[in-house]
Amino acid sequence: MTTLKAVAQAQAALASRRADFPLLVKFPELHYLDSAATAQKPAAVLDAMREYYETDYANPHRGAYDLSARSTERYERARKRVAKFLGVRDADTLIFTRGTTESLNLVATAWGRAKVKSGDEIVVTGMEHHANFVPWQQLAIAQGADLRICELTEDGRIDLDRLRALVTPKTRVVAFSHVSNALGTINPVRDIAAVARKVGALVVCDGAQAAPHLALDLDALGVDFYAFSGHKMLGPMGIGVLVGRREILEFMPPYQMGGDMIEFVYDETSTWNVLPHKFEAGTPNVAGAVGLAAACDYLDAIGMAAVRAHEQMLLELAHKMLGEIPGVRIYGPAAVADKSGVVSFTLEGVHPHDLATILDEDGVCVRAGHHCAQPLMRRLKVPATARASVYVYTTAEDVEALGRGVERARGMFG
Amino acid sequence: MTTLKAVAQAQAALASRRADFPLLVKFPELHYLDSAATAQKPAAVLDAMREYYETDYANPHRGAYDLSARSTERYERARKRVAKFLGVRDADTLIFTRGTTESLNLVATAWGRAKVKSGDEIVVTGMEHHANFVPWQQLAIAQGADLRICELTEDGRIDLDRLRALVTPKTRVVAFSHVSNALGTINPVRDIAAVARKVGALVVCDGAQAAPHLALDLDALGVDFYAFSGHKMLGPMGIGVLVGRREILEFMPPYQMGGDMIEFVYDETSTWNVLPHKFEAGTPNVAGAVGLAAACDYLDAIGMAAVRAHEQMLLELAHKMLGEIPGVRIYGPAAVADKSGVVSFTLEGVHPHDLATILDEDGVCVRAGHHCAQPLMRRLKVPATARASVYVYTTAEDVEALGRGVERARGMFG
Amino acid sequence: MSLDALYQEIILEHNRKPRNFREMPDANRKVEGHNPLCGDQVTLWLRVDGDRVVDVSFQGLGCAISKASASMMTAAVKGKTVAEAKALADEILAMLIGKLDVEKERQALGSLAALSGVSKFPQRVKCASMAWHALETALDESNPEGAAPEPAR
Amino acid sequence: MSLDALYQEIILEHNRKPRNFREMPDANRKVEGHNPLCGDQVTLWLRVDGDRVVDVSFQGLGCAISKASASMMTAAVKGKTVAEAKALADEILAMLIGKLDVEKERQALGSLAALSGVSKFPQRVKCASMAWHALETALDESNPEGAAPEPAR
Ligand SMILES: Cc1ncc(COP(=O)(O)O)c(C=O)c1O
Ligand SMILES: Cc1ncc(COP(=O)(O)O)c(C=O)c1O
Ligand code: FES
Ligand code: FES
Repeated sequence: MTTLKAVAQAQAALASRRADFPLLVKFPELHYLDSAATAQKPAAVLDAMREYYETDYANPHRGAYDLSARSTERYERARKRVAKFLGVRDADTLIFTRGTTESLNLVATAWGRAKVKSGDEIVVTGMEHHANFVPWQQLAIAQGADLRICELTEDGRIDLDRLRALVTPKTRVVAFSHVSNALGTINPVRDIAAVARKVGALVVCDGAQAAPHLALDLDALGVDFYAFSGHKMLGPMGIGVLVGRREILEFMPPYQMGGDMIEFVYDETSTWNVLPHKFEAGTPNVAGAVGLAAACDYLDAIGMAAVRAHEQMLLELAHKMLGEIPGVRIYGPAAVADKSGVVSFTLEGVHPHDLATILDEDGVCVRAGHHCAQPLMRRLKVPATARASVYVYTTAEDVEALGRGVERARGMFG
Repeated sequence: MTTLKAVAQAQAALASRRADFPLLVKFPELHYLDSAATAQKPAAVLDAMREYYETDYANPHRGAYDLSARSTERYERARKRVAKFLGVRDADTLIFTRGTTESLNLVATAWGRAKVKSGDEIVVTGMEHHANFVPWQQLAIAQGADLRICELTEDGRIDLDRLRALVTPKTRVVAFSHVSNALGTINPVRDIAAVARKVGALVVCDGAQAAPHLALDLDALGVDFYAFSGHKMLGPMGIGVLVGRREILEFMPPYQMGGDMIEFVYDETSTWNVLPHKFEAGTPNVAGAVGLAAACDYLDAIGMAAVRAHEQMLLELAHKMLGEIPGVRIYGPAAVADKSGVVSFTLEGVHPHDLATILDEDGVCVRAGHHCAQPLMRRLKVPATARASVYVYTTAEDVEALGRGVERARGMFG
Repeated sequence: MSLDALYQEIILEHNRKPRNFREMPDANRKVEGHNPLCGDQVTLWLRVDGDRVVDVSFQGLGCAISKASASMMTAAVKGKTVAEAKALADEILAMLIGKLDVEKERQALGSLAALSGVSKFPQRVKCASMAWHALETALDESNPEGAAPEPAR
Repeated sequence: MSLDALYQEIILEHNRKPRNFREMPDANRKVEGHNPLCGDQVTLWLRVDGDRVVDVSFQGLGCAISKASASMMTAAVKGKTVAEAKALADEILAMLIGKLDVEKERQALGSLAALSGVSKFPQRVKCASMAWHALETALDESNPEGAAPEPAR
């Protein structure tokens, strides 16, 4: 009884939650299953940005007037709000960037160019998104370092034994994703960090697919850098985060140079501002930060445990439905408990792009392709997969529509 | 009669225009004179972004479904719209960035690290914003090049004779602003570009203070790179532009690496996507681009000639009012026709920050400080100035309130 | 837009049984085409004798649209003169982006008209055009890419 | 917030005629303070004899708030013991960010209470605190910055 009641309550909550998302309300027949690419926005996030633009808008930090002070206050309040969401106590180590890609490029450039030398080793994994692969690959090429790629287990996990063998005293960086965007695998961050820390390597974690879905306690995670994007967690486009360890951020040279990040600019040299400003050159995206803070409010109101439970239920359903269709192969861990948010699959005899086009006719939005993870695709020995991904607004009906669509495609191509 | 009628019409247009700006409507007693730092937003810009989020929102480029195709189409339409506003025919040479600061860092890093060698010379001017100064200074330090600073005339212009003497066959870059944010000086872009071009130097123009105020015909301007920010021209925060010459962009290495900017990612090496994608790593800020396109619509509906005429009228008034107050000194060109948007001044015996605080009590928002131009302040031999800056929504009453406030400050400190 | 217009039976049939899907050891032109949107690739072989395309073949991994388009292309082009093949490529590439009056040309297009449904699916245009772009490259004498890397034989 | 609370007559007066506004050749402590928000700077000289601050002076370019605050600080601190001066700096810095019950301490604060208006102008707090932070640095024996670069003479 109590479980049934809980399920009924969760369903009612979900129905009312969908009403918070204007795009989903506008297109009730849409089955949006591409949240790993980007999440739809609740009205609360759009409202928060608008309210900021209409009430407190000015360039922060620079003005000597009240409106500008208010704008500064909105920006720093947003920083504290996001830091709290992540479990980061020292909010000044939270740097607002444009997104995960910029966050990771910042580390690979500002830290990497200063600290990685010829003969050093950089370790990444075979499941990385290009944003956490190409910057390290190019850093290795530029510095004459050796890029080492940790291979995966059959079911798409980081092979910890291989990682231990790969990491040596010459390893300067270990860069890996918290959750794989192409497989959904949740990686054991603490274990990986421990392996890296043993040899004194920098621990860089791409949290693009984790921050939106998992309750985080970053201060306890044992990583040196953590990166993610606002737009994948109900926030607006154009804002992201890099959290770094204070000692490292303070030693590092800055990344971009310009207003706000300097202390003094002499003709021949310059000195840098304190954290977080040192890494935030130019006019910051206050509206984006305000929107991201509103997204944190929205997620915390649901509760990250409830977010996870809801997604697990949907993944279970998706695994079950797709698993019953002949010719479907699901990539990544078999147990839903080891995954977050994503089901990556192929249907024999049907190219994933054809599948996506056919699904689209029924309003089922999935992504088909290499998911910005070409190194992984080579390892999986497929040119592409179809990927369905879920979030707080996804319903069982969305997943069922996916199942029906895959069946239909099988019929068409059979 | 006709002139009077024209004036009356312009005043009516201005009154109705102010109604387009929600923040100005909400605070009718505010005299916002800090548009050079950032511009207030018309509802049309905020509406456009919201409409995009509520109707066509998805990750562009990647999806195989209609919603994603619509998002891509919105993004590329915005690119074409902004290109048209600027007089850029080849829209794929228009790269969306986070803002002027990122645009200039992109050039100084991706182009600069590849092309500037030890012993080369980099020429900037004594009036640059830190965003167009520090990246070049740090590039010079990193590459062992020589940073040469072109000194200014007494009235705050680039001294073309000195520039000609400074630019040598060793000069690889000449970087300068189209309009000075601290003085308002409009620089002779074509003349400067000609000097640079003669020795084969790269011509980099910081248009942050020009794009919002002047009708541009970029293809005819003779520069290799042109940078500006959306937020200073009625657009949202978090979006900016870099326009580059195609031949140069195609040769240059990319700046940031990640999704969308690659063609193939092999384990050891990668190849790059075509323009503009090569320089747009990661999920783009589509909403920002849509907002910026809406800002272009708004400005074109007024007409950039009318924008300029309106601002000239306000600058005339400001020069006149401030010029009559004993102890006021105005920096930069004396003739308003040689300036755009900005009046930078000091009041003897009153520190600019005190002045700004006093003005703020009357709702007059001006910026006080070094305006992110410390090298210029040293050359002007002042630690700071007060700066009032105007835009399409600024009224004569705003400027009059400034005059009254400065008089009041003089009284208080007299 | 109707899916049936895109996945017409003839397209599905060419996808199932692509024509001329083989390497060609005695080709004198060989070109790689690829679709940057998805990473799929096609290899195209031609044997051009004088001004005539005497043999065409292809291989590659790709979607149904790309495979059917390549297959139909090889069937249509074999035996044509270089000039005729170029003209056909122009026509089909125009058709794929909706710039051809398909009704007027239906007679001339024959079964190739089935590819016209692609024009309503902008995300899939590159799939269908990939093989035709490769053909254009292969027929362009001035293009060094057109020459087979190993001389025929 | 009322401007009059910020620019009280005593502040304007100290700004016009700052006390102890001079170099001090025989100082044994010299510290540079600066306000990163505006780039303004203050130089502070101290002569400490045993545990007593026997002379204090300052120079620098800054706003009225910063100048008056420095001037009032020098007047207040001269003759105090190091411990007393440190305690005063703590108190004033708390007051500037609104963390002091000014009414309760008005007697003890004397004319320094005039600086409390700053707490209502967050953008100007750094102006008023600059000199006091410099004083703290100068009084901190463990801080090498505190030592005058040229030995007293
Ligand atoms: C001339 C000039 N260049 C560069 C910038 C930097 O622009 P942003 O802060 O938007 O990157 C500004 C404005 O702050 C400016 O006025
Ligand atoms: C794991 C992972 N890393 C990095 C990124 C890049 O994020 P963004 O495109 O927002 O910069 C993504 C998403 O695209 C991702 O899923
Ligand atoms: S999806 Fe790759 S060619 Fe069609
Ligand atoms: S404004 Fe610089 S110290 Fe007050």
